[in-house]
Amino acid sequence: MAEITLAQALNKAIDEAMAEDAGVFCLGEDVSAKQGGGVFKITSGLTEKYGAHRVRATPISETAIVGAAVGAALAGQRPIAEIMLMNFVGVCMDQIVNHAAKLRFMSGGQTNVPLVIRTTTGVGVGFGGQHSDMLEAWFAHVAGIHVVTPSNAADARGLMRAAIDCNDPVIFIENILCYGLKAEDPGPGYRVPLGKAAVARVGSDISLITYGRTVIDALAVADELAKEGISVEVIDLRTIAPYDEATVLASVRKTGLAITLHEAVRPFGTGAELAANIQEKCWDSLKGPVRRIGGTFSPVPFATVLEQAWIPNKGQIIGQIKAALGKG
Amino acid sequence: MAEITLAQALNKAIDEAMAEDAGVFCLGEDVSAKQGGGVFKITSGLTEKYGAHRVRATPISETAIVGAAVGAALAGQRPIAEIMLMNFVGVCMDQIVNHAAKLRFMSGGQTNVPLVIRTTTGVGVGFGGQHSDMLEAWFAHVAGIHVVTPSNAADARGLMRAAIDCNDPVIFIENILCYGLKAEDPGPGYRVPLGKAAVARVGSDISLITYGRTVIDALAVADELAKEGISVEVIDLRTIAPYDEATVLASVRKTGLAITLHEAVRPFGTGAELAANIQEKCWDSLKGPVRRIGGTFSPVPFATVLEQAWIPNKGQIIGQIKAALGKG
Amino acid sequence: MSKIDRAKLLDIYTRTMKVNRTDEKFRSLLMQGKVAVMYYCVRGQELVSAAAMAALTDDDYVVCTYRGQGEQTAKGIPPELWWAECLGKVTGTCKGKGGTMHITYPEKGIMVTTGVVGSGLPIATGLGMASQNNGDGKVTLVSFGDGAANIGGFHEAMNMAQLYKLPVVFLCQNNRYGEHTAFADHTSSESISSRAAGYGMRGVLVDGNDVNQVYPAVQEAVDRARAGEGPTLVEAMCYRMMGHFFGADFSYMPKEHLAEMQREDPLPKLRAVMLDHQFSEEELDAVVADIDAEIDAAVAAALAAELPGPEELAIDVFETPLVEAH
Amino acid sequence: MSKIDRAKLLDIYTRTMKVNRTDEKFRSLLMQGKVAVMYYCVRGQELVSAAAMAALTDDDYVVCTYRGQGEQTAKGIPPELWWAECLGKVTGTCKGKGGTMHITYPEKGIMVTTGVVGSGLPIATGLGMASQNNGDGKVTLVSFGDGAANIGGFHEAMNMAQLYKLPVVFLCQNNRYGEHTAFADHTSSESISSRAAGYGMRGVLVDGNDVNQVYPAVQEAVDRARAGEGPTLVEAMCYRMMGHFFGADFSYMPKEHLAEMQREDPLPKLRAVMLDHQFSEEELDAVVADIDAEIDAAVAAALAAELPGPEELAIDVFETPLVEAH
Ligand SMILES: Cc1ncc(C[n+]2csc(CCOP(=O)(O)OP(=O)(O)O)c2C)c(N)n1
Ligand SMILES: Cc1ncc(C[n+]2csc(CCOP(=O)(O)OP(=O)(O)O)c2C)c(N)n1
Ligand SMILES: [Mg+2]
Ligand SMILES: [Mg+2]
Repeated sequence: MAEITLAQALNKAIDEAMAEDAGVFCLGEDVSAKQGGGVFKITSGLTEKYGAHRVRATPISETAIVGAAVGAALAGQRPIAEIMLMNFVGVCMDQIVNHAAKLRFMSGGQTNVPLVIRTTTGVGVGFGGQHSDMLEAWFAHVAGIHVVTPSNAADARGLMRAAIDCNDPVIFIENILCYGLKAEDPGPGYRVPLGKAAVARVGSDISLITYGRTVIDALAVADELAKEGISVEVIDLRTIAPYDEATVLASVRKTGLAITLHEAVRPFGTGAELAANIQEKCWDSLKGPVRRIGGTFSPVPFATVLEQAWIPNKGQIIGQIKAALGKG
Repeated sequence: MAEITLAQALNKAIDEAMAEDAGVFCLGEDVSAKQGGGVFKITSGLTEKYGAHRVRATPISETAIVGAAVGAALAGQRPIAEIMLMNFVGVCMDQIVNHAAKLRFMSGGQTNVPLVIRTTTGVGVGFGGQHSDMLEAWFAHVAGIHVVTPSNAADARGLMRAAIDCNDPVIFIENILCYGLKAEDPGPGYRVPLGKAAVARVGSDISLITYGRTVIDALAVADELAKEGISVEVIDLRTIAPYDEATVLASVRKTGLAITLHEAVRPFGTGAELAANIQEKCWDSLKGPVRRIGGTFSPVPFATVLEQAWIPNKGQIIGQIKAALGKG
Repeated sequence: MSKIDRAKLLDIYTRTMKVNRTDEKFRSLLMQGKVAVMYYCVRGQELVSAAAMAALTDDDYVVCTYRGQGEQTAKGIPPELWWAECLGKVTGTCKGKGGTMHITYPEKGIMVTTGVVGSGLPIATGLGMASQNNGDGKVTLVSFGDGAANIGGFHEAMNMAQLYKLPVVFLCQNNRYGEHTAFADHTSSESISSRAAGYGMRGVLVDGNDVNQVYPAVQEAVDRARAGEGPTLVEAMCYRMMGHFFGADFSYMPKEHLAEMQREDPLPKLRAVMLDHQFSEEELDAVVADIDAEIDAAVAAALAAELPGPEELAIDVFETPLVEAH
Repeated sequence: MSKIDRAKLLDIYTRTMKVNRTDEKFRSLLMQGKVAVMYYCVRGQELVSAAAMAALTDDDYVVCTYRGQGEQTAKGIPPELWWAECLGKVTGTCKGKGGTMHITYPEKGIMVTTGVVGSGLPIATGLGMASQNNGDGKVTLVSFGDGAANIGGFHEAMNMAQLYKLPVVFLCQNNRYGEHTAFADHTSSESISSRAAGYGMRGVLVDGNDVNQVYPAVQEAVDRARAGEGPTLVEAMCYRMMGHFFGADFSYMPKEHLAEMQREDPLPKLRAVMLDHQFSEEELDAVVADIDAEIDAAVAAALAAELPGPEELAIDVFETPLVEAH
């Protein structure tokens, strides 16, 4: 099999789903051929194949984009709505949280919302305070919605197919810095089930639980520490919520130590839920407290030097691992 | 001193601040005299005293309400914006999170946003899925904004004054079910500093950390368990974020056990941050894992019987306390 | 004489009286303390809802609001399911989980009832998009208030619906109030329908108390939508004759204005039109008597029905029931 | 001959050329790889910004967007502070924490530069509300694009500003594109200014390449706002002659249209007006030479300036610096 980038993987997954199911369609700003297939080209080539109704370039109207996607989903279609950057969910949270996530429950199961909301974000691009936030914790705190993010191209392909298959709404978070990542193409029909984490690297001394772009850092750190004889198990959640508790707890019960890692700011982040749950459920296995690593508690700064200082880095990860192991 | 209700306490605090500072003004749906001073009457009597410009009844336009408040705050005024019910922040998160919370930082401190966003919510009123959520965890996860909620009338008066004084944006959460709570009126000028928790009841066996309406349940449970010889320390956070870590940690270090309690759904809620932080910082003092109690992980149901089953109740709190103490 | 044929008139009359009798019944139950739930009265707006629903087929989609009893009843939700839902019973449309503000019944096209002002318009746009995508010929009607016309979602939906020429009818029931705020205190323009021009959309303003204005306007909008000619904004002027919800303060509503509006009450006017069309008093009364009997039976059944069990909290959250909310 | 007096014309010319030379300089630095930051080119829109800023006093408020170089420069942010901010230096207006999308400089009334499309309009409404409350006589101008006119915040702000008759000027720079999407593909109406009627607001459509149209229109809107006559929506037709940001793909922009638009370039037109008004070629060139010298000095200073230190992350988050983010 050939290599594909994460961006191509997403495009292939969507293309395949559109070919198989006439109800799958894309909508969002700049997504159609006339605009070059999206600002990150994830929807490129689709208008040519499936026509303008199934790849709708929209006005800058996120409430209408998500709202329309909710409506179409209620009517049995499978919309894939794009919110160009994650911070812009700020203008359409109502449609996501009060509607997409709740309509199945509030209708007593008479309706459901098979909707994928794709969005991208990421610190390290120089976009500044209003274009870089990781807001997965907001959605994770809402019943009725799945939150998914791939850390590599193969998972991107498989998770996107699974998200489109899903009969519930899914927030699908992409990281701008990961679009170029390459992997062996898992090929047509490949699916990674929602709600299943991956043990990205097996280890025995400590569990490092993460997702998205920071999986790369985690694996690099694990490599580096292996040379010093420290064996780090890296868990890639893939689905942030509802997450794969069994895999996480099994890992921590095995290693006895855990660190959570994400790009989002640490306070009240997803690492808090992981840590809280782990300490409660693995109390007897734990050799020390669960530690958390996250972005600095400030808006994302513009200047590169500050932005780099803001992101959790490998040095911090190594420091926390060693401290946890009493090798600080 | 006379007794006042929590609703009256808020009204008095706002009235007093408006009398002292011509820059303080209210805006929101139905807030002026012509509409009866707000649907919960918190702003009643103010138009008569301070005129229509300072008590602006607005269209149903939450983005414009918060956006306008941000603009007025940038110009040096001290707006108090009302979002009628907390769920409606869904339509204006952008103004709160991308603007109010970030402008001080993004301007390098040249501007600031002394804004109070008042909102109310609460489970148990029969309002159903779109009118009852507690979303404080969303705001707590955002750098640059204070999140405050009173559990009694005296604190309501003091916290509201402090919120209006504050040079940063404050989300001020009221609970519909608490508006009628009465307390001794602390009187004019009373302030409860932001970021300071209250030890609502001193105890020695376990720390029960909560805020808002559930403080009442916590105190009731503590009373009840005292009769069985169990001494519960109740911490009322009052400011949910950034919270009074010192008071929380001191309590847990003393008791060696902690339970967090809130109405919001448990997964990824504020209890997660508390639990994660406590286990990390009080590891050596803890006799067992931090437990968390929260609302059921589903939208808030309509039928009273389900709504009551949804809310964390005293039985659950007692059950968790006893389990923590090994008296389950 | 009106342009509406007798059969359609009787249809509209029947639907109107179903809405009105349901409203009266609900208020009487609340007044007597037999039930205690949030209910948003529709007194004064019955005709608008009924005439609008009479312009749709059973399969057409409707999105409405907490004040949606009119659309829900007139579109044909079986009363026993509707009442059971309002009373929080497991036999209700939504098993008691939705309640008065979230009635849903796809079998009759009631796809969403939203409690968030203005949120229905973007969703309706999407239902229309689905119909345009799959060519099912359905029309979507979304009902909303005057107050809702000032929220961002209104604007976004109007522009998007017109841009794609979607089969959607935007029905603004201008009852002169958004909660406690009078129209002129929340809207800077003379009317809501005048905003249609800003989207290149057709806008129509009608007297919502006159069946000969409201039905033809909605029917034309529906026909055009179905023919692929795009959306229409229909504004029906009416009046909310009660407070915002049952039991709410309405001292802010000027008595004189209320009295003036009561003289425009759509019900006596509609009855006059019916009599003009040779329907007899007896015939018209018989329609109401049948409706009352049906409602009474439905209420009795709903009162007697079972409550939902706590297991319902874990069901319908996700497709797969939650085992444990970790 | 124009109705604008010579002094004002020279003022507008000077501001226009400041904007243009800053834009050229930025693109040349980016092209040469001397800096690598996001920059939203304003080529083709210089005159609109300059003429609009020339209608304001120093104290008046401005809210602009990521594509706000024109407003920022023309309102008078000192170039050395502006460049330092764009280059992420501690000597910048915002200590390098805001950057190109978030330039702020209250000393000259630049209150907010937002990166979220349409978010500036509600904020401007609030600045106007403050001025109305405290009677400071200031006018607020908010600049935004054609694409922004389709987001909900536009609608809410327009209605609210008109309802309260706030001293706000809404300036839509219709450069025919919202990112990659052409005007007709995102907006269902013929123009943005036609939407003003739906709010009972004054709406004005002008050729943004013609100083004799854009300046008088904005000045009149400012004067009316200051006189308490309420807000105006001014739509200035112009053209984004580059891609959305420097380096972005712009293959979707039809070449013929670009060529046609280039014939409408505001700069040669403005120069012709100046010559008509007896300004000499030498005089006009001298203005540009002075500007270039000032920009070169500012860029050199910015390039040489210090970077912000990591302690800045804890400062300006809250009023009280964070000790530790627990
Ligand atoms: C976004 C939002 N803001 C505020 C409310 C509170 N609220 C409920 S109904 C209502 C008034 C709506 O007025 P209108 O649209 O005219 O509808 P009507 O009630 O008159 O039918 C308000 C303000 C809400 N539900 N949603
Ligand atoms: C709410 C929101 N949605 C999407 C974007 C991404 N985006 C940035 S600029 C832009 C185009 C804006 O077009 P317009 O308003 O015409 O301004 P212009 O760039 O032409 O000056 C888009 C879609 C954004 N910043 N904010
Ligand atoms: Mg109304
Ligand atoms: Mg544009």
